[in-house]
Amino acid sequence: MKAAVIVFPGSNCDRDMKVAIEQSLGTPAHMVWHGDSDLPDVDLIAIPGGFSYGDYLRCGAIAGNSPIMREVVKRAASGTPVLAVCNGFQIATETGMLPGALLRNANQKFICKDVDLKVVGENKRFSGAFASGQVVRFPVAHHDGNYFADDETLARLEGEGLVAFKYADANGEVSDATNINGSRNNIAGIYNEAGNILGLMPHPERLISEQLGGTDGKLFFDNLVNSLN
Amino acid sequence: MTEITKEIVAEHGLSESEYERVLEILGREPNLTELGIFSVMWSEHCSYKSSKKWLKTLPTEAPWVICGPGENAGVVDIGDGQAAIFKMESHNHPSYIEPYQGAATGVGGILRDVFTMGARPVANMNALRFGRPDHPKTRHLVSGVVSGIGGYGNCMGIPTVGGETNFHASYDGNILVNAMTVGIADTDKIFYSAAAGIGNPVVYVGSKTGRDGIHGATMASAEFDDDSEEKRPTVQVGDPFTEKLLLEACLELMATDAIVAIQDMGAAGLTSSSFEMADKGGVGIQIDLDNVPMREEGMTPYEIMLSESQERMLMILKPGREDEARAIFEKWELDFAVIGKVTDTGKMVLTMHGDIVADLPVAPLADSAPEYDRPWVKTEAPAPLKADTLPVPADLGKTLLNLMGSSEIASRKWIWEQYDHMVMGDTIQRPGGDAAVVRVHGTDKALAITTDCTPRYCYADPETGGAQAVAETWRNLTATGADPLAITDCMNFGNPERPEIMGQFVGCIAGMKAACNALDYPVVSGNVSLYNETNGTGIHPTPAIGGIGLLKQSSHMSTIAFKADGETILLVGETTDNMGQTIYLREIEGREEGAPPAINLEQERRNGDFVRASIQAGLVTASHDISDGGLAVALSEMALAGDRGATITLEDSLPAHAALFAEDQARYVITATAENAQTLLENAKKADVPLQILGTTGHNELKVTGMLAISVSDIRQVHSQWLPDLMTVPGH
Amino acid sequence: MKARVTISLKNGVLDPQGKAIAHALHGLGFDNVGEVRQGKVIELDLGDIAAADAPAEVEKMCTQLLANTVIENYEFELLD
Amino acid sequence: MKARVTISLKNGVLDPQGKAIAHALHGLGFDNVGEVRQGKVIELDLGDIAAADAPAEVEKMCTQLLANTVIENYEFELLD
Ligand SMILES: Nc1ncnc2c1ncn2[C@@H]1O[C@H](COP(=O)(O)OP(=O)(O)O)[C@@H](O)[C@H]1O
Ligand SMILES: [Mg+2]
Repeated sequence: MKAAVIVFPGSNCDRDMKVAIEQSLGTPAHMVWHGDSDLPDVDLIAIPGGFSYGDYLRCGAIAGNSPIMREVVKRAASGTPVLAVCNGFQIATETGMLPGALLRNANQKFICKDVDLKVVGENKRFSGAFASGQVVRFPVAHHDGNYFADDETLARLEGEGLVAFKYADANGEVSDATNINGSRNNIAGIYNEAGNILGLMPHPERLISEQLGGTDGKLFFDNLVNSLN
Repeated sequence: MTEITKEIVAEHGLSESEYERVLEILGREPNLTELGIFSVMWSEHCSYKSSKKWLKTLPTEAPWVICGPGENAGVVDIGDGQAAIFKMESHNHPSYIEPYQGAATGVGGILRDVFTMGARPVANMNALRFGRPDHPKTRHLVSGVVSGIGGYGNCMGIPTVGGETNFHASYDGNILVNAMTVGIADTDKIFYSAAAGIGNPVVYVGSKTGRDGIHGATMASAEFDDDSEEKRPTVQVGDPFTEKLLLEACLELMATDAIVAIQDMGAAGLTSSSFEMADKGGVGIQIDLDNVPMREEGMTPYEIMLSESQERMLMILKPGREDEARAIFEKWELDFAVIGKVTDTGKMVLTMHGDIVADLPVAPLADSAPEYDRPWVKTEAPAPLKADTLPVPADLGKTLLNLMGSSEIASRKWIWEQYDHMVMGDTIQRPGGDAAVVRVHGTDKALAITTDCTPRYCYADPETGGAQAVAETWRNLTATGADPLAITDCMNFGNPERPEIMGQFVGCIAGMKAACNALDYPVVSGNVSLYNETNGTGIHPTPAIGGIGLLKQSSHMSTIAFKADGETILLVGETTDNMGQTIYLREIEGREEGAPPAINLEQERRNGDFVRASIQAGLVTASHDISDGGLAVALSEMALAGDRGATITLEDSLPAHAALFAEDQARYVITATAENAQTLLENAKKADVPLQILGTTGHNELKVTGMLAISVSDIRQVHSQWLPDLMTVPGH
Repeated sequence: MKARVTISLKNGVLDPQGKAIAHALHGLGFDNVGEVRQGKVIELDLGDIAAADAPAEVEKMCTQLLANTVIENYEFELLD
Repeated sequence: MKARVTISLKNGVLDPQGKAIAHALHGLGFDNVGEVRQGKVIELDLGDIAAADAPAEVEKMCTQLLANTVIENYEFELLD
């Protein structure tokens, strides 16, 4: 299997994403500079976190309009799996690959910490390592992770099992108290209808070894790589 | 042309005798641009005129030091052909005026200091001092500074892994914002700032120049008065996105061999960068100001030379390498302009619209910058304050809770959660411990990083305080198992023209020097910020120290958390009955008096070397140095981190409040299995290190026999809530 | 020719910034203040462009980049 | 009664956002676009307040909180 990580000016979790993918994959991931219009033929496209274009105007807006994203949208439409983390999630909503938008955190502050997430929708490719309802721990690091979608979209996401993760407590309870950023329905990550795109605010690539404080991210990437191989 | 009157000279912060010297050097009157250049070059900020004499006395050498003070940052060898490059810098005055942008551009500036030398920054730290918590401005300043630091560092994608935060009335009108950056480079790819090669192109890269912060450097060298809020000097606005591009572009160009010298444009922008490069290289530079990329129309030579626009660099390239360099900067969408060349005239010649607008000799201007031996008086050391002069509190458990929920000791989590402290994927010890630890990417080595200073000790007894600040960083690094390597400093003081303030400076330096020497722990970079004074009241002397250490094997790292139930808890070091300057005295008795805890540097070294060796030998399961609040606070912090309690028995040779809360130095709490505890006791005896068993870990309360018993969750409650409560807007 | 684009959050979209401002104003004693909403204004120098083309051009900029119509409304005026 | 406060960066103050937007617009083919500056609009419901008091009240809100007068200018209009 082959993977590509898209790098925008201002991306800053690109290396972390590469390290996490390569740890599970065993071979190098392609780093694709946004200005290159050629996207190599790959089985996984990762859009990493960071502050593409400084997050100026709106997070992900300027990156969402870049030429490389037109190519990514095309590939995604033809079924290539896309993992969009944090700024990547913001970019994916800006391009319309995923519904909704990410607003400023309700408390207005940047927030960086480990959070407990309840695994909700079933998607073998992305969360096959975990049972539905299980709690996993990934870190968040964002200023604009407050997921918004209108009622109709929200109902569709919930109804079709497209909500991937929700902010929860260690026992999997989902409540206002565990909603770290004001997201509607505590949503931390969603799938597109076809199930080949995952957008999520938390960073699985940050907890990939005991030394870094946990291995749920490693389990996530091991499963992803296996399912794509 | 503007006539240079006495008033204009005074406005530029030059004294009469300094202006005399200007006339002597030039043999004529300067024009306004030239006067502006003299004024910033000779400002306290750029020339270190009050502090140089004393800074020179600090030890700066060790076999592992590759580059000491004098360059943009200090460089130490960390083995395998790699170096750590680091420095700390102040952005105090700008942060008081506009906390968000002031703090943000402070981070931007220190990052440039580090990557200008060829390093990729891998960690940021921040040492903050605010006024008393209930001062009307404090909340606004804390909130702005913290979001500014986060705003810049988070966007750059460099983890902010720790720092320190104090609150004290002496900072009510002068907060301190000190930022530190640590980077990593290959030892054969370190870049310096000395210009060389007659005829080589002088190149400007980064953002365009605007009228930002003109006279920032002189502002940072003048005392505040009540008007200064009204004056509202131009504040620089940071653009971390552009800096991120600048970082990547510089590192890309540095991977080639096109660069002869490089220097960031910090305080006093183009002026200090060009003069420093020329002076270090013993050459002249000719610049055509028309070629400087400008953001605004109609900028004068004066404004161009004094602008403090951020995110800019000056480089000397090898001849013929311009196009290659230009291509890289254009790829990163940054300005790139050849603005001049290196000359053999020894002069800085600036032209604009075909006219010569400044013509100044480099060496005389740089070398004959004023240097003062300011009068100073020694701070008289106060007497120790004996515990038996203070009543023993009836409820020691409540006393401990008071301390754990006090401004000095309460958790700083509210701050560090606003900083991305994990990006880059190498943070293996996050904020909250003694030192942060980041792996050297792709290796099994790691760097431990800490900043420390206890200003109340420095105020009471500068020499002890200066030594203590250095020793505390050394101890914090040691507690993680790292070998301490070197320090950077940020010397924040009041008005040096007052002998008692100058005496504080001299005393702190003397203490730092003694500690550096005793601990083989040299100073490799630093920064001085004077005139932190409002209406004649100075801040507490605050020599903030940033220390780094090396863990050759990251798996040997130790943390403060109790790891398992039933482990033996041991105390390294000796406790006395001096309660002077303790947090206990301040919080419980409402007094700030007496001598700070004494420093015994031989004992410090022995105890620390013992702890480190024990950690590296795998005998220790947790370790924590004892600082603010004493033994009981250290135990509480270990219990919180490990989410488990402990049962302790203390010898009754000391009054309870001294045993629990005295702040004697060179002490650590460590834990070990019962078996290893015996080995440790034997080893300690041989090494002449005081070591005693305190008790065992376990259960969910901290219990000190006959003194107190409180649940870990009660401690957590007070410890975690203080800062969020302070920062919550009423009615929210 | 210049344009001034005003972008505001759609009704029903939570406005954390506006809410925070309202709280802060209350904290400062401005007790009467009710709802607060925060938006953006973007001032663009359109350069050499025929006045007749300007509205369509700015409209395009808004939908393509300046506003996210999932959450935002926009309006603009042309100045010269 | 309502107020609409417009906050813009003072002349000469760097506007990284505006710079990035201009750049992005060029990338999308809007080549004519010159300088872009971004500001904020804040719409406030002033609640029960005498019309005569409103200007002074809003002015106070601007200087105390809404605008950072070190780097920003503000202007406002009252609506009802
Ligand atoms: N401004 C800050 N930013 C990030 N971390 C901070 C800040 N202030 C304090 N901390 C963290 O809080 C912890 C406790 O700080 P401190 O009491 O100064 O530690 P110590 O007594 O060991 O020097 C440390 O891990 C430190 O890095
Ligand atoms: Mg410590």
